[in-house]
Amino acid sequence: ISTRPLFELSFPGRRAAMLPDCDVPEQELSSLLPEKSLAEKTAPLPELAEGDVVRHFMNLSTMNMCVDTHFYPLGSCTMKYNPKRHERLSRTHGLGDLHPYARPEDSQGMLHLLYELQEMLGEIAGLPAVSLQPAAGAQGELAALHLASAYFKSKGENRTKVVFPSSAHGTNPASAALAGFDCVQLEPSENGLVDPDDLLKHVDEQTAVFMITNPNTLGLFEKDIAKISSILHDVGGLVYIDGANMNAILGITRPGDFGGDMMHYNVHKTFTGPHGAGGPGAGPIAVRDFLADFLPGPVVTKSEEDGADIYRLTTPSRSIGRMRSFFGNVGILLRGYFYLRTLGAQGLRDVSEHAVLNANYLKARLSDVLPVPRGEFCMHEFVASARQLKDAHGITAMDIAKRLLDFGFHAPTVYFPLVVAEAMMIEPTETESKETLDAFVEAIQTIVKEDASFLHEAPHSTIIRRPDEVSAARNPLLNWQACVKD
Amino acid sequence: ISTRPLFELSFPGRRAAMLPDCDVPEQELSSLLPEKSLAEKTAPLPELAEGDVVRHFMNLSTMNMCVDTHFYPLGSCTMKYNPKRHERLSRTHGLGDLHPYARPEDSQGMLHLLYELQEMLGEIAGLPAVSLQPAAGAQGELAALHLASAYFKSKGENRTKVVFPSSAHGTNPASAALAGFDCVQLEPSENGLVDPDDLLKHVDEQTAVFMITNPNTLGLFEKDIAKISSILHDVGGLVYIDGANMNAILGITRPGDFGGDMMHYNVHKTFTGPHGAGGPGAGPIAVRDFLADFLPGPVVTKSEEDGADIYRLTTPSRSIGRMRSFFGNVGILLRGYFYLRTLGAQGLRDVSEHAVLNANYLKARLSDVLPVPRGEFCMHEFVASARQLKDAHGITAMDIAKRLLDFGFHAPTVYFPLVVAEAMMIEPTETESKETLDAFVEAIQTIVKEDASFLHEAPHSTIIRRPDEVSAARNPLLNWQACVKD
Amino acid sequence: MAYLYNTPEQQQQMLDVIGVESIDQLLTQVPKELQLDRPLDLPAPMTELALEQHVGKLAAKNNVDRVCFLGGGAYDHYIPSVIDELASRGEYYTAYTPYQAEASQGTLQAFFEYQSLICALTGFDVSNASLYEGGTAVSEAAFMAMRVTRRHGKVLISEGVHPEYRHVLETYVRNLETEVVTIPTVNGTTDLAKAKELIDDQTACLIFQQPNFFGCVEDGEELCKIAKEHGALSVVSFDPISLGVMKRPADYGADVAVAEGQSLGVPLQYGGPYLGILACRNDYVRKMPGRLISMTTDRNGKQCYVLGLQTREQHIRRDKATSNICTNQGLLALRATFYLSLMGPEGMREAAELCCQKAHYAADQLTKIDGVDLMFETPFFKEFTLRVEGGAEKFLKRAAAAGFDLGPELSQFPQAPTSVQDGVLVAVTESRTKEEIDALVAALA
Amino acid sequence: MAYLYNTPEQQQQMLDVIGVESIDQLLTQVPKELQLDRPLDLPAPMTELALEQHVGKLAAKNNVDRVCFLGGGAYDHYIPSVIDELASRGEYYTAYTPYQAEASQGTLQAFFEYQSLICALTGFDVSNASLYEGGTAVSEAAFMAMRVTRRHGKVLISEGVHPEYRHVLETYVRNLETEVVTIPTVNGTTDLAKAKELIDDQTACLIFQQPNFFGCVEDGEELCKIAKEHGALSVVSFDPISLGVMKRPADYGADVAVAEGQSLGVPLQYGGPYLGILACRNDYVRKMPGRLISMTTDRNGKQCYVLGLQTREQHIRRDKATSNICTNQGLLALRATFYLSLMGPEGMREAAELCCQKAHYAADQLTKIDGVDLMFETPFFKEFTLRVEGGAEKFLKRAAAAGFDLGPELSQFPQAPTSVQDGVLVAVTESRTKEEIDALVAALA
Repeated sequence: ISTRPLFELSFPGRRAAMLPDCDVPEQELSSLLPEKSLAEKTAPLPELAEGDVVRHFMNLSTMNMCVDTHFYPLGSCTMKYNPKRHERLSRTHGLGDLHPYARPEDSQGMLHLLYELQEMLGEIAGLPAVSLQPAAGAQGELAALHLASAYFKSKGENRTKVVFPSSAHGTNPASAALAGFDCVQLEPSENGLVDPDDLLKHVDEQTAVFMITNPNTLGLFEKDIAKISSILHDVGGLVYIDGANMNAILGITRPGDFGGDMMHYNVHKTFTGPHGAGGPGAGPIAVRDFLADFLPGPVVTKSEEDGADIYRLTTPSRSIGRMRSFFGNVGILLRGYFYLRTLGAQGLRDVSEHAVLNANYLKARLSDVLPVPRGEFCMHEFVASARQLKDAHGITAMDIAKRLLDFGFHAPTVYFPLVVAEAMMIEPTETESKETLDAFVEAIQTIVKEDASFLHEAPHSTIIRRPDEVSAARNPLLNWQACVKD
Repeated sequence: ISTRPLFELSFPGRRAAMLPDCDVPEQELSSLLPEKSLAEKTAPLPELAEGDVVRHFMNLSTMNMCVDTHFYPLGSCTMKYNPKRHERLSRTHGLGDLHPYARPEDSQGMLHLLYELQEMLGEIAGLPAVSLQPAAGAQGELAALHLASAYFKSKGENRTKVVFPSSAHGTNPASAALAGFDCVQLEPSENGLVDPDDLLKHVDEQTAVFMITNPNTLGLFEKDIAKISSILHDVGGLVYIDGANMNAILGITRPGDFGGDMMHYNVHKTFTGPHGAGGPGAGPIAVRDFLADFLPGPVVTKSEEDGADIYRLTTPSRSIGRMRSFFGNVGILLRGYFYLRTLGAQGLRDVSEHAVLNANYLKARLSDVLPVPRGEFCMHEFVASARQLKDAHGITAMDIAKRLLDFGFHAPTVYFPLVVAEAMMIEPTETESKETLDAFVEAIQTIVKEDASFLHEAPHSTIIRRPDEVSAARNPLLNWQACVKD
Repeated sequence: MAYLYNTPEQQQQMLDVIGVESIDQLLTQVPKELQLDRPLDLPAPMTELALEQHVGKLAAKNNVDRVCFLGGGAYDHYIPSVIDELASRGEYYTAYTPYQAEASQGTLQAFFEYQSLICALTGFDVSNASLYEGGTAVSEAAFMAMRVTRRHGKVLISEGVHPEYRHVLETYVRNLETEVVTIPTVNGTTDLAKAKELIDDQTACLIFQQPNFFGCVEDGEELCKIAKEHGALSVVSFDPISLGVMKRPADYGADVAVAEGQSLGVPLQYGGPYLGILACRNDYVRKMPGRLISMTTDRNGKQCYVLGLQTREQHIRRDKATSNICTNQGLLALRATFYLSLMGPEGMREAAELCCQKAHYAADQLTKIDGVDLMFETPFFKEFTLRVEGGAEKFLKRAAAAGFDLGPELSQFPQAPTSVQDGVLVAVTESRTKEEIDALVAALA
Repeated sequence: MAYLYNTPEQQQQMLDVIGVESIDQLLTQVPKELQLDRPLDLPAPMTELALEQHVGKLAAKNNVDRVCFLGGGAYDHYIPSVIDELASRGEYYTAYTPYQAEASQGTLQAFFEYQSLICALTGFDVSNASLYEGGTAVSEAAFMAMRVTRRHGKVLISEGVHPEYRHVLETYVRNLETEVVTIPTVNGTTDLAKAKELIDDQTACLIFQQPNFFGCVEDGEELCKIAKEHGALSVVSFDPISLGVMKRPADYGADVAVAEGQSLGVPLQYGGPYLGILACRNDYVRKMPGRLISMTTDRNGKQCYVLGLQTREQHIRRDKATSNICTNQGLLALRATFYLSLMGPEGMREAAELCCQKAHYAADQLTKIDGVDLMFETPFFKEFTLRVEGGAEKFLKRAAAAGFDLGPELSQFPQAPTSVQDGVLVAVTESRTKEEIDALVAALA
């Protein structure tokens, strides 16, 4: 398979896309646009035939592992099956081709759908007020932190701190900093859970928000979450639930019920967005009623007029403002809607139950070679440690990860969270069979018996092997033109 | 990648597709259908999850070479680029979902399009009367032979023989036999062309049709075709042009102009049908005016009524009848239409010119290692011979074909036509670049220097290597159930 | 220059290597006097954008927005989206006949699985890898029966078989000695007494359809028995969806089963490409038309798949081949493979039950309308024939005006019996809803 | 049980291995009192068929059948079919962030090529691998400029920038010290004198849009010069299609270029997901937000691609990261990659010329209508602002009734200057035909 760079396939004079002849009377371009704004020549894009483009990117595509072809237990990423029906449905005439500035009377179907999605997400969260606008989970966090700030300001309070556990996703502190807050990180605890006593020492009247992922990044449910929430509420702060791990608790427990005041969803994870080689996501947020007026907008509201339901775009009265242009990542929200309408309440609870079952099964079967330091059981994922293997045989988590590729499995997330040595964060999701999990266990059992030096050289069968990341960081080559110059 | 048989993935109780609940009052099935017609249990199809089906067939797909990913110079098959636009266009609402029994007034757009296609095919053939009905080239042949028979019967003649050269496609004799004719095969000639003098000896008043592919399967234009046609016409016979190689002569010369009375097209080859892992095809036939009344039907006719064009399905007056149910392989015909409307007259001629140029370039560059026994130049393809290599080094055409797979090229057609020893029939098509042809030449140059015993073992890098075809013929295992029993 | 690569500069380099001055010089292989001395008279070329606009306009002249109760051999069954996604993969779409097994294991295994699924569905031991469509499949089965029985004189076919399929058979045998004899129907099904009368020891096969063209359920067991008693093969043309609840052809004694496979995930697209299915008892495998895929092992003993029994085919056997077929309906066979894999036994059963229940509901409601009756008092599956007092034309027009398409009318088939020419077919698939059926009835009442 | 695999029997086997009796026992991790004691209150589940029927009904309530002259940052540009075919490949679609380079070379190389194409398009040395969309790209550029200049006090932004982008910037800085100062426009373009007045040595950047929100062409060179003179970065939000004929940002002196990339092969889909583009001079690479792909070599010296400079990102640097972004718009970046590859320089030039010619023709024709005028006498590219005597509402309604959508109206943007609140945008892409434009004019005349 050819992997020649796209630009090297270029040949002067080749063409793929052609445009129709101009059917209106043509004028000199220089009479229409200011001379100084006109380019002397067009940008030096590559010149390719249509067949070039197709063959090149078809071949490149085959150099990927993906959920459609491989088990992909990448922890924290919920790599579940992406229903194919979502693709056809989202292209439906009237949805996929609707302009964002279509007038409300011309988009009642879309608004109806988005309104229903708001309602469903509010119910699943136990937090009734929803804005679908944030483009991704991290933007949902940012929006919620701005919202918290606006809320406190409206009460005349000036709170400057955001607190989070050490196992938090990197987006939590990054979003807090971007929203202008000071970050306070808790120390890791013995059992991997937030220690309410320790938390008590770090919150005060300056604390705006405590951000927590639940189940947390170790795959453990924060059993003291009610107490934790009380601690925050007692000092007047708000609790933010990072919804990255919602796949564990759908219909089982709700952020609003265990004390959360705000949360975001990761629609491309929990609700099969899809992952798209890195995105796009969609990060709707759900908040308590008393925070609703501050939501970013517009949101969809419903009213009855002459017996008919009318849907409108509305900006909440004390909105923090827009987080992005247009309504939101509607294409991804649609997929979330399709998913929720396909599953219903029982189906959604089944998702989490099977996700938890699959994770615990894998955890149990792997426990002798890859023990999990914290937690008797896990929720939808677990963080195993290769520390014993490293100490005894020199086999690292990275070795196992790389070697798994040879066996036709994508690697788990490794070296995160940092609180576990030689961490391997494994999330099988509910859309894998026992047979697949068994095959994965067998592969790991085989691998850990292999020679460490052989494993250091892994992967052995992939198209490339262990790229030099150090030189890429020192001397990044970020475009083809630069590489040619070199 | 897993290649486990589909049935082995089955697990009792798994489900993919689900159907809605019944929304009409339900009755006992046994009250609706005769007891004895009801199955005791449903057919033992495998039970799979949707993700099973997707992952299985996604993985299987990657075990194919195809035009989208590889150079595929399979002679006689015209493996050209299949424009992606055809797929979207053929799904257009109103085309892809039109029922075959939609009333004419509800299908005027479709009939208009098909009428235009008839006209275009008639013009390209130089044979004005067209029926789009045949499902494939071979069915086109069969239809034309029935047509010839009906025509002769209408004149009170009883002609029993069909003549063809030894290089003919296997479909020619097979179709002739199926239509009830006796087959007469000419001996191979020295120069690979039909020898008019030899032909003269084999035709007489019993000869109904002479079938000829032009350019022929050696990629050579039958330069005496005018004379050949006269010979047939002199005895009152008809000339049938097998259109498999139309890609060589589009807009350059026309079957009707060089003496053909009837022909078929292979829309999935010449007009990018696509190939679809073996089909479907579409095999419209074009004939001279005096044969029009015998065409299989229905065909589309146009009339003007109240100033508007009205299109109708019409059965020709002395039609041989239907060749198949419904109108034809419309989905494939649509693609032919899109292709012709994209290219226009000049574009179509360019196709053939570039096909001829590419073939001759490849032929010239390979001539030292793989000489072409017949013809100084070729049309769109050529038949090289590995005989020298076999004699000198023991390297066969099959060895080279198999080894090419290791280099990322699909193999040419080998051992056809039989008139060339160690034949390699190479058709690059016009949709390949000089760079690709050069890379192919380099691969062959490398291969022929390799050790014969190494080549006998080729391919070396494919997922399987030289299957046992003998045992497959002796003891065919044609379904999974049978294999399990064994 | 759509889809071409080589620029004028490259063309010159290539001509230099070939040793000619121009492409025209290469084309002197075609005698000057035979060369076309003008451009082809074709419409001007269009860009992708222009073509999409043009095709959009043509498509808009077809009316497909009515609710579809059309049947007669092609049905608006639901097509799961997975099928489109998988079938459009370039690796299936732009590959060809798997001559090089090493480069085509994906296609080969998928077709092997198609054969296995069709065997599971029909109860037979062998299925080929597809034929053109349902009509020619009937003819191919007749020819196969002639080869098996070595009886070339006579083929019996029920009037209940799709009139176009019967028409195709007539075309196929028109230059042969074979006589096609039609068994009449009575009250919508094959007249068994007549069948017994017409069959003889020169008959190669007895062909019937289940459920038949009028929607009625035949007595398959009895028809197969009649054939067997005379040494003829029984050939049934079945509706694949019906096998979700009905007996499999092999289980009621058929020797050969053929079908139009359009129901199995193939879009309507005005009649084709569809899928011809052919399955039969193992005894006939070497007499079968069409491609067959066989499991075997490679030189390392690895299980793999390969084109099997090619010596039956035209490219080897030429005029002695079992058929003249070269291309098959690969892409459609793949779609059926995906469809059956997704449906499984439960999905097939549910779909069949829904069709059957909804069809009966629709028939019950429609026949409550004054002057509208079932033409036959015979059990039916998903399709039935209505007789409308005063003729169907106005009835159908009223339905169309209200947004519903019924049909086809039997009068459009010259091969249909004259006694039923005023009938109208109505097909009801699982895609139809009670709401739609009620609205249809309301519009016609 | 949609999408699930494990049957009750398998579940039991798994529970046995785990050593618990039930899934409920596993769920005791969640304190009993926090568990939901009722089913979620959600609509009943739907099968694929039912869902398709349901969604079809909703979609039919949206009117998209009018000819689209809507603009304002999202445009009905033509999307070549190759893009859908390639982007829907499961290998791109269902993979994630390429953390394991060995298993993700396809994605990595494609994103590297995206970066290279954006560099070629804009003239810059560096492009990241995408941001959320055009609006947040402006904010990210402003933050980047603050990091580069170490000036956090003030950001200048032209009133000609999309009002929603300006709104987003206001939201992003609302808790920070940063002051966002708007430079007014005059006759449709940024008031250069005011710009000079407002800029100072505390200004991190000067942000403008080219062509701007009103469709007008700005004096980019001059604006960049003003920024440079005060040590501020010049940030331009450009229209990618316009670069088919207009100067590239780097070529007229911009320091950072951002864009909404929807024009590059992304469907309208009611506003997102779209594509945020960000490119800049090499000097700023380590201050850049978003993912970057770098070419490197593997242990065998083979050229390959890998995530680069991850130490800037949130998962490593946490609160010190250059941004909080985690997902990018991978699939949309792929679409833009395919689009630019297909278009090439000639395609981009032709598309830009067609837009420009057709927009001017439409403007010429529309302004022949009594009471309809161009709001600004300033050169424009593919979009222009109309002022309609007596207000736009009736005008737009008439257009809609005749089958045409124009807009948006400027009055729907609270951030738009009050002097232009009665304006209406009209966008004309290469997809529009003379026939459509003439019909629009005829309907409004």
